[in-house]
Amino acid sequence: QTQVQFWHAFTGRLGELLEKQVSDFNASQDDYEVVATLKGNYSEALNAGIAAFRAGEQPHILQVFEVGTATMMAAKGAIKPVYEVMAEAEAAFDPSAYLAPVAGYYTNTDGEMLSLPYNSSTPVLYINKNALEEAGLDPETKPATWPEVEEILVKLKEAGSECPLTTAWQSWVHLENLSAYHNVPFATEANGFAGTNTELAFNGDLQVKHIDKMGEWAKEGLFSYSGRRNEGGARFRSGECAMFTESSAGYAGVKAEADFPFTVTNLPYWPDAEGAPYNTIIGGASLWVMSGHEAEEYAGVAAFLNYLSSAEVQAQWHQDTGYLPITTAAYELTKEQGFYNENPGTDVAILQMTGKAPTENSKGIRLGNFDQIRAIIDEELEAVWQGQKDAKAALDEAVSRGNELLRRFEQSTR
Amino acid sequence: MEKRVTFDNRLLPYLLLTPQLVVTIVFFFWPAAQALYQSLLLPDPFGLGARFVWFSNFEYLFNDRYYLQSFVTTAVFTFFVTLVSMSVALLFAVMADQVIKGAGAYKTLLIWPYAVAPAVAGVMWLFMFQPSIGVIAFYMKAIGIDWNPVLDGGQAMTLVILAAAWKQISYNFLFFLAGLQAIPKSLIEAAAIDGAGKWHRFRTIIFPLLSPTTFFLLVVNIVYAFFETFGIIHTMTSGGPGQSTTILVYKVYSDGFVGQDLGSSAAQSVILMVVVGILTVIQFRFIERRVHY
Amino acid sequence: MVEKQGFGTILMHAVLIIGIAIVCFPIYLTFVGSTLTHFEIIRPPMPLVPGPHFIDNYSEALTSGITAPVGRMLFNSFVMAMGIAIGKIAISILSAYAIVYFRFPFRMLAFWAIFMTLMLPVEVRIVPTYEVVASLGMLNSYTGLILPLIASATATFLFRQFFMTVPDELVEAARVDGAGPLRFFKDILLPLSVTNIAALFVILFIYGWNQFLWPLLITTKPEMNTIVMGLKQMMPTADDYGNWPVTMAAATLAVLPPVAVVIFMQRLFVKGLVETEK
Amino acid sequence: MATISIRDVRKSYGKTEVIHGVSLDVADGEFIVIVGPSGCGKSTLLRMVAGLERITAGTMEIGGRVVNDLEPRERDIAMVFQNYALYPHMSVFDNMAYGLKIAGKTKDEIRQRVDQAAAMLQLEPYLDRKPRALSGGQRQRVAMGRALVRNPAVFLFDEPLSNLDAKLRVQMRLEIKQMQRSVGTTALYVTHDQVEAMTLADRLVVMNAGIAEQIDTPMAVYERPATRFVAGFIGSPAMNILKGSVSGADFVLEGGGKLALDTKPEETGRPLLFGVRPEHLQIATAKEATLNLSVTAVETLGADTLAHGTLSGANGAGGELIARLPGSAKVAPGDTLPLTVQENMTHLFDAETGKRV
Amino acid sequence: MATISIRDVRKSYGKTEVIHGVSLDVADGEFIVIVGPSGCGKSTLLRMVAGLERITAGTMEIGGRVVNDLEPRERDIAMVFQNYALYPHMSVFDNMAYGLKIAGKTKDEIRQRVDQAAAMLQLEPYLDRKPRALSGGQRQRVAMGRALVRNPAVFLFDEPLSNLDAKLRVQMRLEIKQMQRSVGTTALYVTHDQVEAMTLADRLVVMNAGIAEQIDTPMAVYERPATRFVAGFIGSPAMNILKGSVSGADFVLEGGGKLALDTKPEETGRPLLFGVRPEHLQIATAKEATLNLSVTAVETLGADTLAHGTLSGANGAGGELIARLPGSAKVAPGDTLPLTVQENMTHLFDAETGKRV
Ligand SMILES: Nc1ncnc2c1ncn2[C@@H]1O[C@H](COP(=O)(O)OP(=O)(O)OP(=O)(O)O)[C@@H](O)[C@H]1O
Ligand SMILES: Nc1ncnc2c1ncn2[C@@H]1O[C@H](COP(=O)(O)OP(=O)(O)OP(=O)(O)O)[C@@H](O)[C@H]1O
Ligand SMILES: O=P(O)(O)OC[C@H](O)CO
Ligand SMILES: [Mg+2]
Ligand SMILES: [Mg+2]
Repeated sequence: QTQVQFWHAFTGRLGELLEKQVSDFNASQDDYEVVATLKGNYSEALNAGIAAFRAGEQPHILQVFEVGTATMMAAKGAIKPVYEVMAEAEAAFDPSAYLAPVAGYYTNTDGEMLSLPYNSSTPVLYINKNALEEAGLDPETKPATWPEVEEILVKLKEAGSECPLTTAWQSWVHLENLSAYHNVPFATEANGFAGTNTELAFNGDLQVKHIDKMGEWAKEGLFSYSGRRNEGGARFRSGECAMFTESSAGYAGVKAEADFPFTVTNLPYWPDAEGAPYNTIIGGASLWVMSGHEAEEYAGVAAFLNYLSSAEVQAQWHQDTGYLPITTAAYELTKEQGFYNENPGTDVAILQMTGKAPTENSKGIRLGNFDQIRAIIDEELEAVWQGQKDAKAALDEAVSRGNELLRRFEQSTR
Repeated sequence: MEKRVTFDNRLLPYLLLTPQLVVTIVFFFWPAAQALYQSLLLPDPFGLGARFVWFSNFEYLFNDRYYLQSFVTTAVFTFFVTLVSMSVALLFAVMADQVIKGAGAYKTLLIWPYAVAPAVAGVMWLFMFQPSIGVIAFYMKAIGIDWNPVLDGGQAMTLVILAAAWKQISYNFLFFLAGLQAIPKSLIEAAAIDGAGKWHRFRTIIFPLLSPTTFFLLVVNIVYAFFETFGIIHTMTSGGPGQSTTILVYKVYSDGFVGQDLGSSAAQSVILMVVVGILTVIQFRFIERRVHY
Repeated sequence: MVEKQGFGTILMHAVLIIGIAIVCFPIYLTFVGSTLTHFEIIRPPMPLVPGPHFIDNYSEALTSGITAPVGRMLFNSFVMAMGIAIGKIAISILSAYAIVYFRFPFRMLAFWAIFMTLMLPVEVRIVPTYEVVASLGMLNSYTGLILPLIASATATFLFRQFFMTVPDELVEAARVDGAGPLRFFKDILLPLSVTNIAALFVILFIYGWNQFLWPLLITTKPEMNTIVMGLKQMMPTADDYGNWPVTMAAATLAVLPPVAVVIFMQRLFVKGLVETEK
Repeated sequence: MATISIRDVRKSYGKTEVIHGVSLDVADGEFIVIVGPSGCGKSTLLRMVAGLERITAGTMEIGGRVVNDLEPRERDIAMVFQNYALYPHMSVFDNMAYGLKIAGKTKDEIRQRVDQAAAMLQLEPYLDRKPRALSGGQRQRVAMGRALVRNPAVFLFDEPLSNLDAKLRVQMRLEIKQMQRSVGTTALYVTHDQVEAMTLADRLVVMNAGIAEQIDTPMAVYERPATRFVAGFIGSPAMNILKGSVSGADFVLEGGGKLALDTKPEETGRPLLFGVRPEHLQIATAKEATLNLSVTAVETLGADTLAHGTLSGANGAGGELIARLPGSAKVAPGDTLPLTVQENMTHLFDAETGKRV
Repeated sequence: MATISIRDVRKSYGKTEVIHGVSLDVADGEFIVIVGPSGCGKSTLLRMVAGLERITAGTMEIGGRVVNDLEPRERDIAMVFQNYALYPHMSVFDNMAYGLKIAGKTKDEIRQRVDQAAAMLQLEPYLDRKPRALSGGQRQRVAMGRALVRNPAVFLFDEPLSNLDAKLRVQMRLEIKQMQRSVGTTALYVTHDQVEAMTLADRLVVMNAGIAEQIDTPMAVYERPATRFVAGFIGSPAMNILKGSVSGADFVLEGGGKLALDTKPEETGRPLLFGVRPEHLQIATAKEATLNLSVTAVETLGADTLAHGTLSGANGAGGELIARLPGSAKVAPGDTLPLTVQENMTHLFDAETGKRV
């Protein structure tokens, strides 16, 4: 039996679901055995993969979060593009079976898929219906735009809410997706797709306006900051926060823990922006195949990746976790199974993703040292929420600090 | 200080030293040399290629005011962790030294935090102080305290300092207690006869005589605050809000481990090594001097 | 001493009891958490007295592990902690002996080579160390888990300090009695170091037990996972939600062995500390 | 300025009583030496005076004031410890000044008093040193100085010289006595060295197992020991003690020999102990001799010679004796030494109670 | 069974020479005591014999064999240390047996030898105890026992009694002597206590600053000290030394007084030192008196009385003197004491070189 090493970053319940997929695959055939190993959180797992590669001990498959995409792409000798793996294994592989905006993120300019999307998500808006009701609003209200949101927030506040709005992943939702959603660049060179000589551009008018507005809300107590990751989830699920911008993958948690009825709806947009809303972009992680292994092992990899992409597996995963179904087939299957009817709001994410054809600005973001850049953005945004800096100054500073990191990355990969 | 009496043997000392030297060379000097070398490179993460850039990694760091700021943050953090954990431990030790009944039970209970892994300690503290789920945070807000460490840098710093200090209290307590018990009773009696009351005796006799222990703990605590707290910071604040809790080691970790900027991370390691080297020398100096006490 | 007593003693007990209550609160809270339901924990405020779900949560913690059974992880942690404690004590006591009791060429060089490592923890040289371990083929092995964490001089330093306080006359007496260096070491020095060894053992055991980053990096086989790794795996990341009562039960379990070691060796431990200090 | 009055003072540790009721009145300015074997309770008694141990029963007065419940600092005493208990982290000056600083004296006064004491103890060159840089004798003097500067009502000394070598001990002994004389402070001094006891004391308290066996001037204790214990403890080499009983004007030894007695006690026949100090045995002509010593060992000390032996011959048998002979007497093991007992230098004790008869 | 021969042995630490060429021949079975003030090199000399210090120059023979380069264990010696150096973790039995175990003796032989030594030293009840549960005297005996069981050619003692109290010291002194006599082993014994030196030694080596000033029997050293240093060091209280010069049959003191001399050295006019021991001054009638002592302090020891004072009156001035008077002489500070010097008990030393004249 050929062994395939699969290093991942899924702990807790997600880890258990992943283990289940692996053992199902192992049980489904006799040629290959996939060994899944947890390597810590996203960052730790990526680092473990890199360190292992340097030592010649790399796994076959490595789960890398979207932030590490540019790093992986730049490492030409370290990875084996998925399309190649599939081709060599002569596996049935049809890139067009994947949802375009999902696959697009992990596809090179020639349209070749480099890594396999695995757990992909996109931000949506969660609303506590009880909270709306208590504020004297129609619990079924689904605000589409930020001005509409603002009106609701004011009402919530008046009704005594301590936390009318909070968010998870602030940079991802309120800058990266904001930019894509309104078709403005987050960075030059097609958000980094076109080359490493990219520069950050998220200090444009739209972004400044949005952050400025949020800063204002923070000051007025309409927006309450919870933390850099998804700390807000606990606050929303416990009923403290009324509205919550968060990844679609948060659905499972909300569903499990919230003891109130809730709505999932599209991420709001600014109506005065031309053409808005466009599509949002994805987060989550994809599976990268690493170079330096035997052909036979790659065959196993291909078989496993194919298994993961199969409609049944994907549909189940999508329904269990709130991550997007990565293939059209899985989406159709879920629809067929009546899941969306039983769980209203679960298709919001996918519809929002696929609503319009992706533009240069909404395909995704591909930056080196992106994790650190996000840390810088987090720092600067925190200054805005605290009222220490105005939005323009903070974003300008973030851009210039981030650009230095981009230059370092550019030099190191040259 | 040197031993007056020694053995004469040519081969034996080398044999005795070999295991440690081998381990040290293989697992310390070799990696450290690589780190040193890497600090002069701008490598890509996968080691597929690297450019030799001389000292530009260092230049980059010292031009980064956020890096310089994190020296200050580290100093503040270290100072308070050391101060809090040592003074609380000293207070407990002084009291445990005086009460005869129950001293054993107190000692046994105070040891617990020492056994908790830093990574777990961070989570425990989040459960108390995280604004969203923390029990204590809940009651603090209930009595009207504006508790928001996710945005308030000062509060965040306070929180990580408390958590980091907490873990070290047990260790300090044990050493202080041992140190107190080693002070000759007759000195304290002499001071009592000289007319000194309790507080006076503590201030002018006990505390100065405890100074070797205190200094030892000072070094240990500084090193602890420097290096072993990043697990706590990582789980609790990730260095934020802003950079208000980004200490040097966390930065090494996040740049190298999270950001894959190996050149900068290596350069930071080298700078840390220098700082630590200085600390080591100071400690040796002091210990050598006081052994004759 | 003749001193006005009464209130002072009560006050001291009061301060100690309150102090200990505060210090132990996080651990108590963890224990309380391990006896509640998930919903009691996540909806603030969490109750502050233990609930009735002790058995459910602990049996779940013991039987369900994500990648490896808790028993297996406890065993690995134990091997690693013991390996680090024993290995480090063994190599350090030998090298400290060489440095203190012999004069030989390059002695100072060896001395400084060893003491350079005094304070630089693995974390800041972790990637190069990983490469070394990998190139020696030690990934996924107990050797790989243990050896790099032994490369530090703290124990050597402590032994050196202790040996300096051993009276010269003992060596002389032993030499006159006809003992060579090895016999002196075995018959005299080693037995005299017992309390120091105990103290170091406790410190190093806990150090080894609590390691996270290093085992995470160098083990890929689930059967090599340690308990702290297991514990971290139970904690939710990303947008997941966790099973807190079970996680807290596991956390409580993970703290027990080191606490047992400390309490069991407490007497020797404290004595060892005092003697080294002087 | 201070008298001390100790009335039936007792001390128990847990259930064990270690001081069984000691009473003692000390006059102002008197130098009392407490002497006794190890473990007899000397330190305990002293520490009760100092306030370092609680008094279990009885009363203790210093300067007419009951001090049973007073803290050490309220008793106006100063103490010199056996191991000096110098503060290792303070200079000699600071060690001496410590008590004064606490008492809130002015800088000038402190400096003046310390300087004066330092001059008296010849410590001026060392005032800036730490104790560890001093020799044993110097440390001893610092400990003394620390007590001295305080100008207390009572000095307490707990074996202050026992850590010094013989030579220094002789010298310090004199210095202590002179110092106490010159300042005129009441002093309690504990020792187990009898030379110190003899030379220093105005009065001696000989303790044994928690009881004061005799309280008197050194010469009185030497000349008329109240008990057999005191007789054996004071004097070196120790008093020779022979078992027997009185018969007329003679003391009949257990072995059968006879010794003439100076006084004739009535208690004929009762078992008694006959005591004579080695220095009160003198070489005599064979005719005059009342004792014959079969010499078994000889120690020549230069100034004196000690002859160890057993009683032998016609007029005595059955006892071990030591005779101290002046100069380098020509005796060798195996010799028989004819001895007489100096007049009025014999002692009789009850064999059971040990009391002087 | 072993003679020791030390020939012009020197020792330097770095550049400082601390032993400046000592020569000494020890006969088989002889008990040699090395005495001298602290730091004079006693221990160093002993440790060179033991093989614990390298010999810088000269040769050292034990039993006719040059041992300069032999390890301690090859020298067939046993040593008793000042602080005993007992192995704290071993029982008394194991402490004593350790050397034998290393030598590979059988269990039976070890047990037998240890039991024998323990019996001799009355240590049987303590064989299972650890050293910390023993009193000072008992520890001392264990240290002795450890040396004894080995049955070595030479015993080395480095101040073995200095940590004991006075009483125990007297007792152990005798025991050591008896033990050495009975086993007949050559012994080197270091002390700075002169009573020990006098009573134990067959021959005495008086050291000063790295030089052996005199090597002779104790009485010879006492009676005819070779140097002024030896004169002052041996004897307690120390010999009185007065400065002056010879003039005819008299010794003229610096202060102007005159003393009669026993012998008449030629060196008229040269600055000399006149020495007389306190015990050789006797109370005389005012007429006979050759000295008058203005008494400044008196110490009564019971058996003797020490009178401290200065020379005064018609026939003497300018010197401090101590006189040791037998019994409890009735003198008080302020008295003038008429004294004579015992015949043949005066010493003269060269003022510059200190050598006996
Ligand atoms: N804290 C204590 N607990 C119990 N017993 C004690 C304590 N302190 C002293 N003793 C006992 O009291 C007795 C008297 O002790 P003390 O120290 O007064 O003797 P000492 O005459 O000073 O002896 P030494 O000459 O050895 O100093 C001893 O038998 C001792 O064991
Ligand atoms: N290791 C050493 N290095 C340098 N000098 C030393 C060393 N050991 C001893 N000395 C010096 O050698 C001299 C003789 O020392 P030694 O120990 O022999 O004296 P001692 O006569 O035994 O004195 P004491 O009676 O104090 O034991 C002293 O001046 C001492 O300072
Ligand atoms: O929480 P997830 O897995 O949906 O991922 C969120 C984004 O990746 C944050 O960058
Ligand atoms: Mg005492
Ligand atoms: Mg010596």
